[in-house]
Amino acid sequence: MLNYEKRDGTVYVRLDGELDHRRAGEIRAELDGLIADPSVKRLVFDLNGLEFMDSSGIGMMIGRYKLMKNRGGSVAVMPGGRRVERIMELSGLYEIIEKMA
Amino acid sequence: MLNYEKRDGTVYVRLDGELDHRRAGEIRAELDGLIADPSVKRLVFDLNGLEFMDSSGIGMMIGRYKLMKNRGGSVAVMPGGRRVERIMELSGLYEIIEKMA
Amino acid sequence: MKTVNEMRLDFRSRPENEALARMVISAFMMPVNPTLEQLGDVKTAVSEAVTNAIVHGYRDRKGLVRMRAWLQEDGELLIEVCDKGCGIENVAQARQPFFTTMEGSERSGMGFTVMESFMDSVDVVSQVDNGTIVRMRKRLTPALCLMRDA
Amino acid sequence: MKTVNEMRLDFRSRPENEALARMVISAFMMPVNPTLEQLGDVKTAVSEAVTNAIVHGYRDRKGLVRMRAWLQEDGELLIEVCDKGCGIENVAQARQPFFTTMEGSERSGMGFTVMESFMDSVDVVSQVDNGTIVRMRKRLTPALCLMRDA
Ligand SMILES: Nc1ncnc2c1ncn2[C@@H]1O[C@H](COP(=O)(O)OP(=O)(O)O)[C@@H](O)[C@H]1O
Ligand SMILES: Nc1ncnc2c1ncn2[C@@H]1O[C@H](COP(=O)(O)OP(=O)(O)O)[C@@H](O)[C@H]1O
Repeated sequence: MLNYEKRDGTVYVRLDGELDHRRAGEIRAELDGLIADPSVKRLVFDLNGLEFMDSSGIGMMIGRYKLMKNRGGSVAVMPGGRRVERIMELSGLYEIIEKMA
Repeated sequence: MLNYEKRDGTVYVRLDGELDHRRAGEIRAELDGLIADPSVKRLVFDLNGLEFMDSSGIGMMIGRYKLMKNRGGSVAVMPGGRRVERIMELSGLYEIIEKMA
Repeated sequence: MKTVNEMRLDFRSRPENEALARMVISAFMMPVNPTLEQLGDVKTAVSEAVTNAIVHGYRDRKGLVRMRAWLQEDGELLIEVCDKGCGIENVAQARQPFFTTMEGSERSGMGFTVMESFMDSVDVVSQVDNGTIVRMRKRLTPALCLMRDA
Repeated sequence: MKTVNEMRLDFRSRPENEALARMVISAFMMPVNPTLEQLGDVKTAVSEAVTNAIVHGYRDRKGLVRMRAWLQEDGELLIEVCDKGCGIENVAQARQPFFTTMEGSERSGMGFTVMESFMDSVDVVSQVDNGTIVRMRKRLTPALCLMRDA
């Protein structure tokens, strides 16, 4: 159960609850079905509703970034809470993925 | 930290959170200080805010009932949620303590 | 019957661990989406058994309480609460409503009765000076098809 | 240093038990009134260590993960996460940021880095084919004078 919106070639995903290794696997499975559609050019993760994230979330986002990049698409992130952002910064993810204001 | 009100010889106690053996001991200690005052003639427990209660709550209420009865006072209960009331009924407490509407 | 998930929690006989045991059993049940009703019933029964281990088994002395739990494929939850405390001389008597050996401490004698009322079955095995095991079962619906097997 | 409370949780190497371990460590900390900040930090570190035991230690095979925790009188929390899995050949290398042996599974290699960042100290003891122990410490304030000793 992914909370998303598809509009003008962009998939917006609003992540919520606890993003751990278990949940990352579920998100990946659902998301890869969605972005298999070649008209999808951009993927946006909204982390604002996340209550918890560990490094499994980083792995999941890097994986989707590679997929999108391989086909000339892009990935962006709308930042989450303090601890989530600390993990994002630790991982240097914002050096390769756009951080939206 | 007991949520109570003292008015016209009656002490109203609004129980909240989880009433287990640990909490029952705390409530007892605080309450017996309060009702040590001889002008207190009636003790009312409001169970409506309780999220959890086990049989330790029954023991605590029976104990206060005995104290109040010994000095010619009375005890009443304003009922709580479904599971709390099931325990109250199981214990037959309403056969000795007044149940308020 | 196949076990889908299992856990074991050991903790000290301290009053604050009554709440710990309740939270742990809730968290253990969570993946099978129990109803609030079932969660509340099981938490209440666990609270009674753990309190008994602390209050009666160890009589407020230091000791370890063990809670084990199993989720079975058919949707049944099994819980065991064990202590290595003083044990129960007469289990049948102890299980009677209102029977308590701790009048002074304001125990109501309703612990076993509450466990029986909220669970499908309650078994008690006890030996004087050797401790007590309380085994409880409750069928949770819907069945465990929601869980992947690992 | 005197231990005020302690617990041990054994559970199967199943993904849903990552959430179980996080909830249990939160519940264990609760009596000392941790800040939300501390709760979140510790949950994150525990999540990393437990996920590693399941994903790397047991490589999704069946096994038992053990989490132990101690609260010390001076307000320090100790946590140990153990598995009897494959072990780590080179611990120093494994702790490097971005190092992972599971590229295909989308692990980021940031697990140990996150643990180090959120806890005061992280020790890793591991033996190939014998398993791994991760020991973490974090000072919680205010001190434990709030707790009665039992
Ligand atoms: N784990 C235990 N160890 C020793 N005695 C126990 C244990 N559990 C129950 N008992 C005995 O059984 C009696 C009845 O228990 P219970 O129905 O829970 O009522 P209560 O806890 O209010 O006394 C207790 O008073 C005690 O004598
Ligand atoms: N419990 C464990 N058992 C075996 N190997 C482990 C364990 N924990 C970590 N490792 C090894 O250390 C590496 C780095 O771990 P970590 O920093 O958590 O990153 P990640 O989990 O993303 O791979 C892992 O890829 C794995 O090879």
